[in-house]
Amino acid sequence: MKRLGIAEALREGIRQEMARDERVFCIGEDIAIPGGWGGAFTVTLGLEKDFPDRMLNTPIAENGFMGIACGAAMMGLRPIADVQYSDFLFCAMDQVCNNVAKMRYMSGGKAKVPMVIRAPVGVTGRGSQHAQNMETFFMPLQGVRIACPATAYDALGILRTAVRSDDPIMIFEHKLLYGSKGARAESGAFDASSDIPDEDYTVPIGKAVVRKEGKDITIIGTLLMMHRALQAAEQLEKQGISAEVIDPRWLVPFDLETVRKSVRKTGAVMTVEESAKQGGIGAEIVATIVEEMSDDLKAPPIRLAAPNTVVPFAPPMEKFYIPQVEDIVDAAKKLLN
Amino acid sequence: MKRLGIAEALREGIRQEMARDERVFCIGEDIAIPGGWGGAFTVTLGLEKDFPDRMLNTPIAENGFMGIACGAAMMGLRPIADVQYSDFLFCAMDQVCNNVAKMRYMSGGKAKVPMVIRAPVGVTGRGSQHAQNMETFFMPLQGVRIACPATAYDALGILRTAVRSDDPIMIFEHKLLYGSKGARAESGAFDASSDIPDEDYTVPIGKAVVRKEGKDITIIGTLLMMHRALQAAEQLEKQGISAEVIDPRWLVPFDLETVRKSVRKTGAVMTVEESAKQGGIGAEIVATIVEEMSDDLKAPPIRLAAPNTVVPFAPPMEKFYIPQVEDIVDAAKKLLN
Amino acid sequence: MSDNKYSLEFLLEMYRKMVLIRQFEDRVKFLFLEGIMPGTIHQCQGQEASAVGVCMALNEDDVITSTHRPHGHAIAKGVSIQSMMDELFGKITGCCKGKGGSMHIGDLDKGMIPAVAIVGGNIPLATGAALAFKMRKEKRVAVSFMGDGATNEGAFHEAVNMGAIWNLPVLYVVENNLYGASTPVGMVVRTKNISDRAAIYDIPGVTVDGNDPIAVYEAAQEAVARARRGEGPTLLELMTYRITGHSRRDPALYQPKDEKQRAKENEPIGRFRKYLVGNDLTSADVLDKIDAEIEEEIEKVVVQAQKAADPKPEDALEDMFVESI
Amino acid sequence: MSDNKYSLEFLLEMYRKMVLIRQFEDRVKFLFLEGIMPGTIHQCQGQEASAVGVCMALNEDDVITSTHRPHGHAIAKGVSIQSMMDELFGKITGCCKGKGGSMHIGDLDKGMIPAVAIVGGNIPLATGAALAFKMRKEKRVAVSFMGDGATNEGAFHEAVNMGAIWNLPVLYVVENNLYGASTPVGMVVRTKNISDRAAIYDIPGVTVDGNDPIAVYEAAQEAVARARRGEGPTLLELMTYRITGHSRRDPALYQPKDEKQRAKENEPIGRFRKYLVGNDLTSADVLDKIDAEIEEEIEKVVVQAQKAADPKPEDALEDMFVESI
Ligand SMILES: Cc1ncc(C[n+]2csc(CCOP(=O)(O)OP(=O)(O)O)c2C)c(N)n1
Ligand SMILES: Cc1ncc(C[n+]2csc(CCOP(=O)(O)OP(=O)(O)O)c2C)c(N)n1
Ligand SMILES: [Mg+2]
Ligand SMILES: [Mg+2]
Repeated sequence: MKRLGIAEALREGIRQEMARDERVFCIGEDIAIPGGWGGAFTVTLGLEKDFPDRMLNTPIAENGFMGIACGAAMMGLRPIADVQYSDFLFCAMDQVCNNVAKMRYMSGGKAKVPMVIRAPVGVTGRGSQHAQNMETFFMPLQGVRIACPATAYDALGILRTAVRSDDPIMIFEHKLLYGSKGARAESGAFDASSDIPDEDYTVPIGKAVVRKEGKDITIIGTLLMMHRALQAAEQLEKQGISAEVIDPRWLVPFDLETVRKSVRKTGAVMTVEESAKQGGIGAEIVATIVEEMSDDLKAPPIRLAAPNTVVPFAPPMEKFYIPQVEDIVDAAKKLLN
Repeated sequence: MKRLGIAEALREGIRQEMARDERVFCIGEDIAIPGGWGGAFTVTLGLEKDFPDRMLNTPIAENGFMGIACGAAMMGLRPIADVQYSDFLFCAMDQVCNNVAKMRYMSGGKAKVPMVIRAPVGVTGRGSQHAQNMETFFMPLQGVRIACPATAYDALGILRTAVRSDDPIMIFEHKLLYGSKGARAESGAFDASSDIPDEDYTVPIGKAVVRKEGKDITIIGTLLMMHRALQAAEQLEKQGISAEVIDPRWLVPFDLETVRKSVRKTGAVMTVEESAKQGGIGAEIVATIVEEMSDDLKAPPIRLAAPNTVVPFAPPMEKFYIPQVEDIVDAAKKLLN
Repeated sequence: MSDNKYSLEFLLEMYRKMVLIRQFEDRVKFLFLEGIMPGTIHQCQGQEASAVGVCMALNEDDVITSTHRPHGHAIAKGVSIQSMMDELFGKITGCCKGKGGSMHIGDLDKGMIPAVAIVGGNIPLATGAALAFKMRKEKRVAVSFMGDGATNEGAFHEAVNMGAIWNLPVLYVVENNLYGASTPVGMVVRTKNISDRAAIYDIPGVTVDGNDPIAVYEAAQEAVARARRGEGPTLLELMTYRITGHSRRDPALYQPKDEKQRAKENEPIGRFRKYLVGNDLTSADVLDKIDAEIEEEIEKVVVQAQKAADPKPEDALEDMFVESI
Repeated sequence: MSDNKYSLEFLLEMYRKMVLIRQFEDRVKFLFLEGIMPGTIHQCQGQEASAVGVCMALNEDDVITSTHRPHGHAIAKGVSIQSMMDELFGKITGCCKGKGGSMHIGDLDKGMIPAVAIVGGNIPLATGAALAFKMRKEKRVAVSFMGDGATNEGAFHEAVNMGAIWNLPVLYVVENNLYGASTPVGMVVRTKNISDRAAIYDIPGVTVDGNDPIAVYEAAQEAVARARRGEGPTLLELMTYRITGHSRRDPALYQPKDEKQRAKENEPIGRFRKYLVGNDLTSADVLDKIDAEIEEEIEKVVVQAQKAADPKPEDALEDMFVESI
């Protein structure tokens, strides 16, 4: 058992998986330059010392290297491809959406694409092109699975699951959750470290977790918003409202059963997300809940989200853009009235 | 007054706008090759004769020419950029999502990007990489407006609106609605022609239209699904169910008022869409309706959509994938029970 | 053409494969125009020599990737024409179980990754396959077939650059048929040869008569050998011409008549026949017999394909993931 | 460096601009390290000569696009340093009203499109601006600044190809500082010079000492003249070095010590001082005075920026569209 932040947990996971299975390799920009940073957020720091032939530093060419990873995966390797900021996935959409996601289906089930894509998300003072919660944009995509680990425990467990899976899995990580010390200290960084068991555990695909039990309202959120929801739940508790906080961990497939159990109990549900409301993750979750469990609902579900704007830079506007703990508290109270 | 199909109506509109305003130009692949096809679906056929200097045939380089169009638009021109199939927008996501959509906001309102993007959508026997209803993927994007004209009247009116707008507007057109004759005849093609007035009319941004009035249920769908909804409404009528069919025409901004009026009357609402349910357009519409007008709802809204799979090729599977008229009828009846 | 260093068996195999492709394509075109076959097609009549010449330089366990125009490559690489015809008809017995269709033909068991219909999109895949071979120290080679038009896509630049800097065993084979869809290559590329593009990646670039299967074969062999020796990629430009429309129903009016005429005279099969017969390597009768055998073979394939079972509608739900949850 | 054909005024202007950039950057770095300034930064200390040399060859109504590292280009093109400093502080008076931040600095009134933080993403934009100039028959020129790393992105290839085939008045200016983030250029580009890449587009490619503002100016002037004559783009590679970290807090340990040392000795401002004083074109005193004036100017700018008003939180909702519905 040891205490690790998300960046360290991921690094540990990658190291273990590479040691366990020589088909695993990492590919991305600046991931393994001696004297460098181990990618944009230190996750792969130093791994080139252990695996000099399996840490591939690429040119700045996201579409190219995602396609290369896809080709290598089809030939039986197990690439872990990362982009420095999830926003850069826009450059690689063709390969990810048209090839990685579809190769298996198009081949009638013959091809396998055992590939992991890692991408940091979150609104973090860098302006609108380094801020997008790109998991939202992949919700309509068929053929990939999507994970959003909010704790170091989950990050490691999900990483293991993803590397071992025969299917393509995208892991969206949050910049403010990697760790709150050293090179990763950021204004707003949040401690998401966990006690990591020594055993080789995994986090099963599509399994949500109830982070806090409650009986009055169900709050669903991932990544940073999950942590804000937990803080809001604490405050609500003080005000006599018992909130249950669900961390889906996987957006695709989505664990409807865990939500159903909760909604049966609370009858009220809200989603919280960091990107714009329009076409957001909350839309899918709310629409599904309404279709599937309307009998259990005492009030219409609400979506708390960012406004429908591009992400602004200046701190006061940025703060306004991202749902804050107080916003969650207020919305929950409004919903219960 | 004359009768035109969508392809001719768009051609007419582009021709008129180019004649009216010399800042307007077209850019795309194979759009103006003598002896060629006028793009993949004949929309720009022959325009190079009238405007030899303003019809730009590009190399196959979607990201590049979308960015070029964006740069030209910022300098005051008014590009109409098209991709041959909307699927190829995945190649151009970076320019569309990171630049076209954000330039104005990032510049604090100084930049203007008066640009039109045209893209054919629809599942039409071409396999999974020429089949995607890409409008879905742009729903989370902030900074562009999204239109889906289902008739020739609307196609022309929206085209004019889009060209004259100072903001970026994406027009998603349906392959099976371009026309049902000659080079555009396709199996499954549907006559979407209209009587086109001689006046210079436009279709205002964000205004939906009620295609058929009804009092029992509201059905919302765009493009081909709108036509299927109309056919379903006819059948329902015979079975004593009065369906109101709304064609939003614009997905962004969405005309909630027209929907509200309808739902007040019917109390029941369903969406129909051609792509996978997960993260679809129906999700956004349903979630919004639930938040905004739950008091008027007699039953939870439902989303009729394709299953959560990649688009298959073989006709029986393809037919299974796309919502059919009977599926709409069945779903409507189920909703009303 | 080259001198007499190949066995007759080899040359007839070359001939047979080219004719198999031609007849397959002609028959498919007919089925389309008759309205019997669903979907859309992009065909390679006139470009048979490049597919055959390159693939005959490959081993069975080498891998190719292809484009929206994949039939010739698939046949040359050994994908069963029955499974291809079945796929075109959307049958469950198709090489992609009816899920792919014409533009995604492929069969991993035969060393062909499902074709990619996004222009340029297959180039990174082949590069990635080559990366896998290199990392596993296998002596296999990957080939990316592409059109002239594809070399203007960013994907080309990104992938070839990585193939080069990592010295991967990959061939970038450009079938320059002078058009990208309806667009003449001279309108979108300024240099004389597309193979000139190799220089900026510091890899060899070669332009070859793509309608001469032996010339193609020899150039491919050299590039394959180089790749197997660990010396990295080659950009091979094969000059050819599409003597059919770009896709279903394209009358190709953008191609000048005299150019078309010259191209027909230069099409690889007729030329190869002349070479074989003219040099007394074989007789017209022998070749005609091959033609007739293939005709029969294809006839059978079509009959069987039409009889084959359709997938069930709900089969659409299968084959999404390896692991079901 | 070149001989004495420039007026002292011109040379001092060159010097002044480079020092303005350097001091702006140094001051901003300090403000960041102090934790006073929000966001993140990519700075251009050591690369001042390229920004200044190129922009001095431009007219006011010419247009530039820039990257994640845009401060130098903005200052060289004439964007007000007050509006830039305000933007970095996220103030409503910033050149993007606080909506852009460091990576999106720009001012269309000064001929600078908001900078694009997606590597390579600005290259098509500059090409498109040039297209507009050409279509309107204006004699204006567009410049795309980019790093060495950007030339590996597909966007580079696609845009430069179109710039070339359409003969657009655009300069592709590659500031080759030997690293893309932490990655040495030799790891990701195989040819000796990035300017070699010009050949495949059939446009001129030139490599110049990017730390010599006069050499840069002259190369840019020639390319600009060519562009204005309607003869199309030039790829200009300017050899330089970043003598600061890639971004906030980067100690740049991946840069070898001796390389860093040599680079410091070769940095453009010190070199230019030596040139000016060594050739008796001016005295160290004159230059020191310029330095001091700039220091004062920047001090004022910082004070004013800190006093400037923050945007209101709800201002986030503005500036999405020109037309409100
Ligand atoms: C990214 C993308 N853009 C456009 C198309 C439409 N399209 C299909 S084939 C083709 C032309 C391809 O030309 P080339 O690469 O020379 O191959 P050829 O068709 O000549 O074999 C085009 C533009 C596409 N499939 N993918
Ligand atoms: C598409 C994309 N990929 C990756 C990054 C992250 N990133 C920012 S700057 C940079 C290095 C850029 O190198 P170069 O083009 O040489 O410019 P320099 O930083 O040296 O000025 C990288 C990889 C990015 N911003 N955009
Ligand atoms: Mg071609
Ligand atoms: Mg650099």
